Amino acid sequence: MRVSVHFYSYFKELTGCAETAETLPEGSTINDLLKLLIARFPKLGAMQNSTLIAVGVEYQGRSYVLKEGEEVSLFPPVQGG
Amino acid sequence: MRVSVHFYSYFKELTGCAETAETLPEGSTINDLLKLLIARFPKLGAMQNSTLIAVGVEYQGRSYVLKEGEEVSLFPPVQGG
Amino acid sequence: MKRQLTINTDPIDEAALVPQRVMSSGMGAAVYFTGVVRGMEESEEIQGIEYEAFQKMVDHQFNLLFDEMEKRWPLESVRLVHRLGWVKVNEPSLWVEIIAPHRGEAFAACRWLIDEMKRVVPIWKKPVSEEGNTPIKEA
Amino acid sequence: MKRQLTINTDPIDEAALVPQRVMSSGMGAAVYFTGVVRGMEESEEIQGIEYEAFQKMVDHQFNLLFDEMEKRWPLESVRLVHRLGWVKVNEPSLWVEIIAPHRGEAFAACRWLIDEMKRVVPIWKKPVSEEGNTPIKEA
Repeated sequence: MRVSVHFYSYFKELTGCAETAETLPEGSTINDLLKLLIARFPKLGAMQNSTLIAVGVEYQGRSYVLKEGEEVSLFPPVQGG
Repeated sequence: MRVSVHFYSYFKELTGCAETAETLPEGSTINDLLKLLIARFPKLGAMQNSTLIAVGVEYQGRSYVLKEGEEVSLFPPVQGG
Repeated sequence: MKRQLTINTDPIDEAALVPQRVMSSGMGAAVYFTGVVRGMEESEEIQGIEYEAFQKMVDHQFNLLFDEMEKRWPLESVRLVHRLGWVKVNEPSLWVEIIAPHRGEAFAACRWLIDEMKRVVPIWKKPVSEEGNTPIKEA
Repeated sequence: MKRQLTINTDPIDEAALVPQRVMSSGMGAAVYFTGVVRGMEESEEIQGIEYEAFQKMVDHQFNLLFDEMEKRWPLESVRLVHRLGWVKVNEPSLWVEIIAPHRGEAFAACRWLIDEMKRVVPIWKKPVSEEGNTPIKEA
């Protein structure tokens, strides 16, 4: 299956892109996706503990099981105001 | 010695006046003044525990020793805002 | 800490007060509060509130509170407006603004000032009902 | 609880927002917060902040917070404006208004909303220094 991946804030600079896509086996979790992304964008590795992850507009944890076509967003801690 | 006494809020209605004066012996305290006032205005008696007292623009306790010419104010709990 | 205290019978004009705000570049937070006369007091409908003050003592007690605020928090300024006399339901009787570097101290100082005001500043209110009476038994 | 959420690049016009307030006669308190861009970030002088948002998620997360506020406090309304894009030092980036029957719940709800916003609403800031660089090491 295929999911799109969006980066926000300085994660765009760490990866050099705002958006990408990954192909994963059915039943893959966010954790599986993160491993693939860190392999492609090694600078994301150091950020792992502070990375926030959303699927669509909801926050999700590392064990969330991804579905075909979902939009995953990765970003650093938020800081509005 | 003589002190002036001012009433605020519904204390004016309890006493029927906004201002009066009392003559007391030297060394008298606010407590002594209160006794005289309650004798003159018995409705003040029921208010004793919730009466706030100022001399000039400062709050003072019952044991404060009054001086000639001071302005004493008696009023119920404040409720601005 | 700059202080601006206005206690009189003029209507409170928030739309004029807000743009008069002065904030230096180290300040990040403005907290302001508007207290408005509610239509009910002790479950009885009222038309408004008549505010009475012991004015000279009001000024002094507010300044004691401002002294204390200055010790507790790194504030740039406080502005406080309290209306006296007759204030109709839905009209503001109190407006307070606190300017501080961060929101934590601005919120804390604003709440503290209003709480303390209601404890020590000699202002009293007399709610007036539809019939022109005072519905609250005050004695 | 009425909700009004404005997230865009327009300057925040408090002088226009305040008079647009709607307050029914049971309400006694309006609490406001204005967050302004400070001239220093991490002890370095800056010219302003560039705000970025994941807009669709911002709207959703704010609405989740409003749902929670509605459960916690008897509020009449919340209005929140967050500016995006370039905001210069001394200009507001955030404005919040809470209308409630009493000041206690208005202050509590206003503080809670801002604290939670800074935890879950996907908005980020990039401080820009005098030289046009980003002074804060963000990685």
